[in-house]
Amino acid sequence: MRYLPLTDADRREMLGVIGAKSVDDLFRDVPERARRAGLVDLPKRQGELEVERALTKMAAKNVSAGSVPFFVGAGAYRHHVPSTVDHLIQRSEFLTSYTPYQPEITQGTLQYLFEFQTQVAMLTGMDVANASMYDGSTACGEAVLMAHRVTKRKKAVLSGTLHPQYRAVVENISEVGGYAVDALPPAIPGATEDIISRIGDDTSCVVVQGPSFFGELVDLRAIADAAHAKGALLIAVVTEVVSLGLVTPPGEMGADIVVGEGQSIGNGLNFGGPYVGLFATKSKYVRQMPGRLCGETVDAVGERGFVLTLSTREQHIRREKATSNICTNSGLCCLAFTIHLSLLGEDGLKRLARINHANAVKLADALSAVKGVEVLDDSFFNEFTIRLPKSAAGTVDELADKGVIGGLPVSRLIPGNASVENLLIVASTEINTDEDRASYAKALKEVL
Amino acid sequence: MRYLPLTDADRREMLGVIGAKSVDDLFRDVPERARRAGLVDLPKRQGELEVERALTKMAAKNVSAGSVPFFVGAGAYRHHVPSTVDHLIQRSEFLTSYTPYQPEITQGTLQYLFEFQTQVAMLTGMDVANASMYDGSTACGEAVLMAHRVTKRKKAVLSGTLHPQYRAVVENISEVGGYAVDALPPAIPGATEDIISRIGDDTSCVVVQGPSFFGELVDLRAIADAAHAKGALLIAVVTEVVSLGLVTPPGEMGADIVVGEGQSIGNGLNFGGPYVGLFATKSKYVRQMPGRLCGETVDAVGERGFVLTLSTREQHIRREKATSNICTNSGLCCLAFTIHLSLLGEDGLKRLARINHANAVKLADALSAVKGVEVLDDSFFNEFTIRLPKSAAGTVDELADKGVIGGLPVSRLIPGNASVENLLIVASTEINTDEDRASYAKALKEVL
Amino acid sequence: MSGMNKQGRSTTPGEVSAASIQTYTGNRGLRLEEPLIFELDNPGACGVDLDEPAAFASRLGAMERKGRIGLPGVSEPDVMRHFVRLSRKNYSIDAGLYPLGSCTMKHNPRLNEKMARLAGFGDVHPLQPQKTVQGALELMDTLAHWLKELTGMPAVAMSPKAGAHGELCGMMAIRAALAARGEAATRTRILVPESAHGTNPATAALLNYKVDEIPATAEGRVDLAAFKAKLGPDVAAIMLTNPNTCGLFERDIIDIADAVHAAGAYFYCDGANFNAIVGRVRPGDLGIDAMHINLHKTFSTPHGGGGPGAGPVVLSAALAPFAPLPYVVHGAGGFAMVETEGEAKADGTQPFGRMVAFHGQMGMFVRAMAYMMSHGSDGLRQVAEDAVLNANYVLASLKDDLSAPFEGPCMHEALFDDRFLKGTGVETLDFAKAMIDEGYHPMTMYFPLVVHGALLIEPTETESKRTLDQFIGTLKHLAKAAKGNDKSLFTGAPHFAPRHRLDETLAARTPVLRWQKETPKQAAE
Amino acid sequence: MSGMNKQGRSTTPGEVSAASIQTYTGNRGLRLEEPLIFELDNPGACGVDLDEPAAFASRLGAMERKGRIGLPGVSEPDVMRHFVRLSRKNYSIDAGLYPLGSCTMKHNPRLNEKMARLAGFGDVHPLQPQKTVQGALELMDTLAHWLKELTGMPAVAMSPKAGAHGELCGMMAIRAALAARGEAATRTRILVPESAHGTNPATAALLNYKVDEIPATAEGRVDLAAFKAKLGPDVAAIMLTNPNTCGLFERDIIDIADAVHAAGAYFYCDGANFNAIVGRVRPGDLGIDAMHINLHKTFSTPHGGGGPGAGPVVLSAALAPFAPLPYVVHGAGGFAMVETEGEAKADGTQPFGRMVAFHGQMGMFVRAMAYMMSHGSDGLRQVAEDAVLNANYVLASLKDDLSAPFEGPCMHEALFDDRFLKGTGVETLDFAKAMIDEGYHPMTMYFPLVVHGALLIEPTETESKRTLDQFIGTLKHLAKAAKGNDKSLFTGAPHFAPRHRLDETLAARTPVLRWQKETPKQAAE
Ligand SMILES: Cc1ncc(COP(=O)(O)O)c(C=O)c1O
Ligand SMILES: Cc1ncc(COP(=O)(O)O)c(C=O)c1O
Repeated sequence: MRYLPLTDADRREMLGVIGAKSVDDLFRDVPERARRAGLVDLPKRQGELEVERALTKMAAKNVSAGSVPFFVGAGAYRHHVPSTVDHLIQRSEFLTSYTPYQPEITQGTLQYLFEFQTQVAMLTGMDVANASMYDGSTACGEAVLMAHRVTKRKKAVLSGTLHPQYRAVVENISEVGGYAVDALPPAIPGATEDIISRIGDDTSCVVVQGPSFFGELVDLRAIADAAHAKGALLIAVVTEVVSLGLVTPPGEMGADIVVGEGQSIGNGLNFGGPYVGLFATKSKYVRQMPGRLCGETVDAVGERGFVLTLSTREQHIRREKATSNICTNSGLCCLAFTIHLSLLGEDGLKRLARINHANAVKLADALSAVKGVEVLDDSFFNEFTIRLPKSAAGTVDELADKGVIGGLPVSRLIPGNASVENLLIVASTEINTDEDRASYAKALKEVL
Repeated sequence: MRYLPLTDADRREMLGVIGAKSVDDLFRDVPERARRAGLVDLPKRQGELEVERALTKMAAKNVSAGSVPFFVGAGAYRHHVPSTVDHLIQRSEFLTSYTPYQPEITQGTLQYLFEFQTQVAMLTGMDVANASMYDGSTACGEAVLMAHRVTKRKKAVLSGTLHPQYRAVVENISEVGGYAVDALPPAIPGATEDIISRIGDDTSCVVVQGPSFFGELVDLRAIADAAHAKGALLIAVVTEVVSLGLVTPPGEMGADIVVGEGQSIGNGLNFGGPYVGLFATKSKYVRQMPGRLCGETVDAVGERGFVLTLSTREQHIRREKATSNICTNSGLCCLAFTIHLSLLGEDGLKRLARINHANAVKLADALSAVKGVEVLDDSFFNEFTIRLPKSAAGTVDELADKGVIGGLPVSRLIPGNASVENLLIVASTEINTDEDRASYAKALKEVL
Repeated sequence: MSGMNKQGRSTTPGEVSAASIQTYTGNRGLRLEEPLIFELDNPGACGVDLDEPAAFASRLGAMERKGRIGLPGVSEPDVMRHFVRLSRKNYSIDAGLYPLGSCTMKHNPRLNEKMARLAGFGDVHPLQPQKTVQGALELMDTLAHWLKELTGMPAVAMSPKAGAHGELCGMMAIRAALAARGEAATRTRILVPESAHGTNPATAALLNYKVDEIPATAEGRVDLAAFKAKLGPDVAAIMLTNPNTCGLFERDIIDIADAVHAAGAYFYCDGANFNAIVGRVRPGDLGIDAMHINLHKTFSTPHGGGGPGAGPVVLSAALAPFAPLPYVVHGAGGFAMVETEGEAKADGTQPFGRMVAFHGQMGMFVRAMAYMMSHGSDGLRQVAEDAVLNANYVLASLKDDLSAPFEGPCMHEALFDDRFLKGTGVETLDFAKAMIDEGYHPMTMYFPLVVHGALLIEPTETESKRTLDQFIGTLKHLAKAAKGNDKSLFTGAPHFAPRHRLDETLAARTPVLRWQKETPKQAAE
Repeated sequence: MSGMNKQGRSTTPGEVSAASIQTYTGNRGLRLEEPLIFELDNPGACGVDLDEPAAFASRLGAMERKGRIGLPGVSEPDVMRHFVRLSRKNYSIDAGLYPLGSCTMKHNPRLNEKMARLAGFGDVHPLQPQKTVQGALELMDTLAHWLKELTGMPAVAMSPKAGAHGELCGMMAIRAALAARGEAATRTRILVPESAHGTNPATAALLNYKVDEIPATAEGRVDLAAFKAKLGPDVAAIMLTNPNTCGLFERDIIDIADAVHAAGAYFYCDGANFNAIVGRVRPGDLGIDAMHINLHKTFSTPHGGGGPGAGPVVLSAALAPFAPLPYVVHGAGGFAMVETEGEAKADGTQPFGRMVAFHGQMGMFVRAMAYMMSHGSDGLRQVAEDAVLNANYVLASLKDDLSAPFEGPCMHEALFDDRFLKGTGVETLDFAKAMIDEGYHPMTMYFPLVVHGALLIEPTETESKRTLDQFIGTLKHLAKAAKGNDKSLFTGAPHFAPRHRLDETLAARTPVLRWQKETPKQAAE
């Protein structure tokens, strides 16, 4: 087998050194009745050509986003990732190294993590950020737990702006932890959500997403003030991190913790993962943060270097007293994020964000020109919600048959709610052309 | 522009240091009337996304070999190249380094060239090989010139087994150099070529290809003896290097110089280039060889290392007295070759060659079962010639319309020769499945 | 024994003087220094070309960001060089042996990378219509089938994002099963061996469980009697690693399982070490109820400097109904993803909830699938055998030079302790850092906690005998040097790495966790 | 000036003692030794999985290979590690400045690599039916159009495989044109400046021409008077590099062209240095008849450790009809490749023959096309301007520290000579090797031959001012050290590279050009 360097001759020789008769001998601690003599019932080894052929065939059964006019967002966005990014993250030294436990020979990883933390802090307008969580939704769950630790309270108030699957993740972790969740109904654009009245003296945190699940921009200032007045923290959620190139960052609006999904920068859609969870907060809360942190220091001869630090928050040191059980995180996705954002820089990110916004405005114009279609969002970044004259799920299905992937029917994530039945969330990033939008409008007209 | 690091501020500051008013100032040595004020008439800069879109569209207009049952060979072969190869050759340190003129910081390149030379020598059964030529055809031209230098004669005899475009290259370089070429007619399988009678006292070399352009295996022994008897060299040409895993190498049959196309190992089809020319010979002729050579040595503390050597054969030292004008060669393609062959190793190469041969035999069986089709080659490796009941060019065209790329009509390379009009050269490598062969036989039956 | 024909000549004066040479740039040949990306800022430079959109009516309302973000402007060539230089400061499996115990640092085939990048896998959105992602669902379903076959378990939850997340998932399933029996409130204790990985107790704590440590025997295994004594009606589960973190197979595992079940509790197995037994032992045959599988260990998805991973959890029949959303089903009309409670109900399951947005680590699934298909049932069994053989070879070869706390045979990793360094003045850490100079990544140190100064070596099956022989020779050499009171190799090691030993105390005492344009400290310098 | 916050602390004893430490493995931290692939042979190991074909009747006749080839058996992980380790011994543009004069080592965008790997370009056969490769032909045609526009020339031969091959092609076209006039036999002399690259005289010699050297002026340019004196009815052509290899624009180039043409000869221009003028000066406006363009220089296709490149040749109207086979035409039915003399005749051309099998370096064409489209007309002009600006900045900054033989402004490269080292005991080569320790690839040395101890620096336009400033600072530092009689930096340099200075004399005296299983020498050891 091509990945296995030992030959039969090697195996014999090594068994001799060990003093074992056979490999079976080495498995003698396995209870007899659990030792399997034969092979499991699966196909046998295959060469590269055969594996490639089979998987390529499977992949071809999917409609890839790049092959059609494509308008789905809702927490994962198709952006153009420069070729430099994918080249660099495949370098052996990045791809095949472990968590940087030996800093002398992992300065490469450590330095990019330090850069990542800085970039995330800058984007969110916060003091510090960690070296990543699994994704936005789990980061959100961790943020709620952290708020409970900081405030020593046990109840989270979740805005209806929050992505329904993020809400589900928070509810799940809260339930097993014995924490309360007060979740508001979906914040369908148009109506204003009164979240402030839900904040009480037992509220540990308020969780608000902006741009909202429905695409709307959300001003956090009043909510932050109200939360702080009650001794609660404001957790801001950002699922489209490119928006931070154009939209006021949560840190400037009083957020105490900002969590986000970083996939949009540097990472592909990948059918949902791996993505990269962003987690930023204020300096004063840093010792309550989950996840790895990389810090600056010097070496024995005074040269600047980087190390993992404040590990006493982490499971490998603190075990059941750790701030989280996270171990493996999203290292390589951070790297992709950091490289892409380095390429963009200040000017590039801002321009990219403006292009996204311009494209979404053009899409809103194109779709609202279709009879029966209404754009609900007053303000938005690159995504918004439209009301259709009929079921959104059915419409998306019909659009797919016409070769247009038209967005997310809200009912897919919020089932059994009549008020969202006809709502469709659509996104337009820099990848969409005028032609794409025209195809969409045309197809939509046809199916309505 | 993303590839240009200077900003306008940088430019101003640098002009100040230089003491120039403007960049125009730096171009003042250009004759006035040749200075262009405006831009040339071409499109302006574009982002990655736009370039990628345009080129992807262009690429999509081609039928890629992997997307259809594919049977063309004739000097370029579609083999499966392991993913490791393409990953490794893209490593910055290989891809973006220059010719190893500073051996202390290019040992990576030098060592693989040394390994490449060894592999080529082993495959061909020769003493030494150089660090590559552009491709097989130019290597063939260089071999003829080298034979002239060695023998101090001026006439090459070219067998009809030789690829017609190789012949054209030899004829071209011979003509301008003032050398004679005696080229035999196409060696269509079935008839025996009498090349020995063409060897005279003025013959510098005999050039024979095996497997021949038509796929036939060629026993060189008698030709070698005859050539040597007249003081001429035997140049053997191999266009399908995988054949050397299964077929007696030219070095064991008396060849003095072996040239070949190395594309089959490690390198893709690339519509004809870049490929990698192999060049091997006997030790005694090494100082007459063209191209770079890498040799073993030691460094100042006695550690083994590698350097470019015997450079006094080359243009940068010897100028008009050099053995060739070659400078840039096929470095990275050598690397691909060396990696792929390292993966294959002794067992892998031999098995790959057997698979190729088996597939070609199966194809011959499948096609000869089609009425009116005759396989001409008595012996072959992975390629052979069939005679059709009608024009091969027209047949290939019709097959293409049915989604089968069926081979090379000999008339494309040897036009205006009635005896080859109906001949088609077909190849089958490890990439072809039984299904591919069945599709071919079926389509062929339909169009004949 | 460098393998090169070093001719034993003594070093020239040129080399000896090298240490005294200070370069102007701080570089040393191919060892290149590199500032932070922020320090490369050249305003106006940019690594992308994007056209400013034509004028349009903004829909941002009052929410437009004002002022600078602070991101540096750097051209593409400079960004490329920055990260290439950083990469060159890293060790990697591709460069050499990386024998981190418990981490299974095996070869990462590039075929897997290529497959994960097929547009049909890499460029599909988790929420596009299911009929447009039938191949993706098929891949998930196929991978699930392989995992179930290999473990002998009836179900698998695919969405967990890593091992620890899988632990959380498995424990949540256990909690849900207990809740369904009405025992969630009464079963509040989790038994965890001392030798457990930190994620085990941390996971239990996240569920508000009380962690109760089980002691180990002198043989490095669970003390069966002590364990049984701890069982009771308030025990929710045991979390046991098998093979355990000492690299040993828990001989009594079936008895343990029986006892756990008899006590009405569940058996969570930490499957991080599945590599040792894949294809030879099926956890389902051991009585396990839940086990996560680190695809980034056993199934070779790359570690990527810390992640991403994937931690699918196989589940027993008792726990299967409680598996979280989403999951894939295969019906007449093709594959479908069950994403909501309503759909689950119709499907007859009772998911405990959702671990994560979307469906899990698809990119890792593709890689793992390519890896599994490449090996096949025969190759995977060979994986376990060679992994165990390699570890035992290291153990047998070094047990007289280092000190081994437990008897062999071991499974996939060989555990040593620091008794052999006693009295030498060389610390475990010094020993490890000297390995860096020799061109190796050190083994896992100070874990598991059950032995003093642990040195846990996991070679994996993708290392050749030749590599192991050089490694063994090196460790013998270092052990001999340490015992011979030659501290020169250890004091101040590593001598040849991009950095000398780093001041971790300083880092923790005054944390500098991000770059700042001008910190007072920097300004003062 | 390492850019890092080195705090000026003195090195610890640990570091000072490093030089005396000999590692067991021969490795030094991340500097890893690696044997030859043949020395890794482990018979039975294999890096591919291929199934033995089912039994079949061989058609090999008596031609089956017997015996071992001698190739080593190595698993995939070991092959991967072997080449990764080798790579790490190389310098590269991606790691740092690579200022090799005449080589135009600029940034190689990975977009180009990606585009060249699209199946529609990378996986098409040169001889599949033309109707199935319309996109490939379109790409060649589009690239040809760009090259013609940029050079102001009416035709281009695309097939040459590199610069030297392009020279051959251009000179063959000239010879064909002369032959068409009946002057091939009488025009036997080629004028080549002393400063020419070695390929120029070597090319002329391949065509059996007599090479006649034109002297240079004290200003580093062609001596116009001497040149005119050499013209005569036996002159076939001049081969002139412009900008020339001293990095200077040939001011009299139009006069030269006029004189050449008046003498009935042709003007071949070596276009290796086109990067200096692309978008600003069109060779067609200078009276040039043929010029090769190194796509691997000006248009950024990667050098790949020595190749592959591509050397298309633009041709004047006088030479265009003689361009070699094949070439692309665009008719009503789409694109077509003219491959045979018959087709060419029908097309009204008289190709001189064929340079190569198939159609040239398609892989390089795609990369160059992506590069050109990315820059556009505006970006390409900026390329020339920034390349020239960077070179002049280096020249101006260093002319008082090193010694410059000629007055500026220079074009894309700055030429220095070794007068500044006179009397220091430091040789040009020592100086260059000390640069390696500082983290730089040295500049081109000892070329061009017209100045003594030439140091030819071509920074290219993809280097930032920051990089140049550090480079300039380093050279000033080294020059000062040399002049200050501090030889420690130079003697025995490089000190920090993977190898010390290599014995080239030994290599040439007793050539060892391949590995042998057992050479008598090795056996004796
Ligand atoms: C024994 C053990 N359990 C659990 C884990 C946690 O897995 P992950 O890092 O994937 O979260 C690890 C990882 O190091 C481990 O070694
Ligand atoms: C001035 C000059 N002419 C010609 C060449 C030859 O080009 P190539 O190496 O592409 O054959 C070179 C390459 O180094 C060169 O610098």
